[in-house]
Amino acid sequence: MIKRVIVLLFLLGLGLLFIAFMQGYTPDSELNLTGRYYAEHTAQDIGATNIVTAIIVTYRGLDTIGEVTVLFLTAAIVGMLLSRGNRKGKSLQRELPQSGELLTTGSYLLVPLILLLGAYVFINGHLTPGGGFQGGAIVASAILLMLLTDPLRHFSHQLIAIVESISGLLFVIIGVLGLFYAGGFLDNRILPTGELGSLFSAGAIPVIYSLIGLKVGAEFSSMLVNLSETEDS
Amino acid sequence: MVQIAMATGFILILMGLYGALTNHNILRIIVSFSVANTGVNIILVAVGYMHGRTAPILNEAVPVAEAAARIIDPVPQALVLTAIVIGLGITTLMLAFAYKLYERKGTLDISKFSELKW
Amino acid sequence: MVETMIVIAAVLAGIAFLLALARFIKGPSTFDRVIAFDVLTVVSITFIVLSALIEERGIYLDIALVYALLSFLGVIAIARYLEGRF
Amino acid sequence: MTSFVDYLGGLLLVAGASFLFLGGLGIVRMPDLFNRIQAGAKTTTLGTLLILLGAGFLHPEWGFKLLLIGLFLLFTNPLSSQVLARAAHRVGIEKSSKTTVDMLAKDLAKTKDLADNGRESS
Amino acid sequence: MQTRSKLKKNIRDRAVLFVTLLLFWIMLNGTLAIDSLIVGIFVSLSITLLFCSGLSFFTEFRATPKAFAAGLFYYAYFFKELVKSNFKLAAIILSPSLPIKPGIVKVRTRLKSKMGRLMLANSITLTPGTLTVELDGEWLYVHCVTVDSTDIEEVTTQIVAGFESYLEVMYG
Amino acid sequence: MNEMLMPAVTLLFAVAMIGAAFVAIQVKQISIAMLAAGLVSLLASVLFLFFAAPDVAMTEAAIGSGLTTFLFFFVLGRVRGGQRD
Repeated sequence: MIKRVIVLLFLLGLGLLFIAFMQGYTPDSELNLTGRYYAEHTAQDIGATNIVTAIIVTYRGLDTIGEVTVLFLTAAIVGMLLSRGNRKGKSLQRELPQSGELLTTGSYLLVPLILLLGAYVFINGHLTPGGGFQGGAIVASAILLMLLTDPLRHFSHQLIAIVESISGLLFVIIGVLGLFYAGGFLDNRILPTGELGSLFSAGAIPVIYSLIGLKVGAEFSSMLVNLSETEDS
Repeated sequence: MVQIAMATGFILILMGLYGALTNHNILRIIVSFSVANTGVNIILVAVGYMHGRTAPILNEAVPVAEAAARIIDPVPQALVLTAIVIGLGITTLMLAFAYKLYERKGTLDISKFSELKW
Repeated sequence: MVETMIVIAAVLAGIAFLLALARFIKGPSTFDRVIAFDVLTVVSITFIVLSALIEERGIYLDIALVYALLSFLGVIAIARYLEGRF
Repeated sequence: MTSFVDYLGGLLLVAGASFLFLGGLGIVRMPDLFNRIQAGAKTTTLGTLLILLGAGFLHPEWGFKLLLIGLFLLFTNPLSSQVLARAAHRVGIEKSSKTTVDMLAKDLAKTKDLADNGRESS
Repeated sequence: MQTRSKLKKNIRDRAVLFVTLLLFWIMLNGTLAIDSLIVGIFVSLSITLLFCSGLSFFTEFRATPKAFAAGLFYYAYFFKELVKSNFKLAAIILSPSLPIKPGIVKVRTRLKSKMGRLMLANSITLTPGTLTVELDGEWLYVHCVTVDSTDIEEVTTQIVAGFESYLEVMYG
Repeated sequence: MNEMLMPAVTLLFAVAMIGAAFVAIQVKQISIAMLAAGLVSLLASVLFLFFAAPDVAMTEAAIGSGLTTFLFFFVLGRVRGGQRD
């Protein structure tokens, strides 16, 4: 009981702080300096129409490398934690109810479409909303649909690992190429900037974002597959 | 409009913290954390919003010349985008640890885990 | 005139949204809540399309696309769990 | 300047939204789970399709995307309802007292009996 | 001999899937520009090769003019049925006494191909008032809001026959 | 009239999110709490779209719709039967 009172008091204090913050807050009517710089220079310098993509891939490209690394570490830790259940031939002996014919057929119909949508999202990252992270999550959703249809389905861990590491390696190599042939690490102007608004524009951004998409999709997929292959306790 | 979203975000944070602090089940704590996480993201997006402006994507609707006067601040959006992806990774990690703990101890009640209490 | 019609459509969809929300909060069994969840996501697609109409930006439809293709995954996952398959 | 096509689009929007409203009403009023799936998850499909059509009339240049949204909706929505109904029937959720006949439960019981008998005799 | 025909069918399925994916890609992009077309061919090809058991809308479709005509008529019939049954259900929901008589009935289908059966079940589910609960061999279990009769043949003609006559021509 | 529409719809979604969050932390069965958490994240994605952030909205929709819900329910299914709620 005393604990609950302490929690409530703490939350009350936090709420008062929030209210004070909200009363003092006035929305900006103009872009601040950073935002104005990005808005005015992205189209000429980078050639991408989606400014958020330009920020994530080029202006703040190092942060993205860090983020992808954090995701990779997470996937690796999940795999390590649950690796006990991966002994071959022994996993999942219990009987599962059949998944109906309709769901099986429907998933065979929908999985290619979901993969196609994922590819569309990460290839068009510089023109439309979306990009590597979204596309990777959509690709992983396709894997999830397969898992939901047939939990005993075997996924090749090797294929996932190969896709993951090759795309990560290419990502870093492209970054280093930017160091030699353009302004700096992860500069996108190693390829021509192209015409604003067409698919082959914005230099290396579509390539880099596709690689990020493949990498993120492989990481999420490996998390899902590792989780679903654990033994029933 | 901004005020509505900010209030919602703050209320979600408070509710999530309340749930995380008062529950005993680890899974429920993780659920409360995910609610609070969403609240933080909403506040960050609401801070970047400006009335009467549109999304930071340039096409026929927003020509390059008037971009600075028509779009909203793109920096908070880039921050939130990475935050959401990392949030999923963290949730997965927490769930994996919860599963492992359950396998070891056979319970998910945190008041039963007494090794680290003094 | 068209604006008025959009407002009327938004009001009607909003009432549907509130009714489904009531079923979600009240719903006696978990299955009832899952149906309310399904209806809420479908009504959300309507709101996305309406907001694209109001802001006059076609790119917002990409989110509706993702919603239409992925929102059923959650329902299927829950149905699998309730069937006892995990 | 609103033309005839714009009026048609607006009317289609309102019609679709009224079907959505009916779906919401049905989900509250119907007595048991299967009927709620029928009323809630089905009328909303037509409602959303009509709204997409109306948006297509108002902005013809969005046509392809709207068509794709409708197509995906036509394939994912029945799938989820069907999986949900199947799971509900397997769990044996309570049906309303007005239910007249349930041939699936009868047939499931019959096949189960047959399997039990076969096991005993062999 | 048999393996060869199987291989032929397999290659045909893959080709159909590839063409369908390319069509969807063009619709998603909304342009016929050469660069997006090249990328689309590459993406569709890799999905087709990686995901072997994929199906598409036209996998078992018979490529005859008759089948295309049946497809058009099928969609016309389907939308007519959709609107009609929506109004029927709307009348039920809006009436204060809620005149329903629900039940699960059993109907028979003659369709053999996977896509045809999926389309049939989806059509039945999408028309309000009927909901496919289970598909088991040739039997479909359908939940109806108002059950008129419990005789299998009669219900079959009532619910299934309309869709089936078109789908049979399309998919066989 | 059109000026009032977007704030009204935002308010609608805000109320729905708070209601879902209330269900998430208050309800007895844990499965419903997880479902409500998934609903909060799906509604948040629409709210992001209203605040002119389509990139964020798409991320939240792609992640919140399938992956998070599946992970929660998967782990819940594996540990079910070992405890009270």
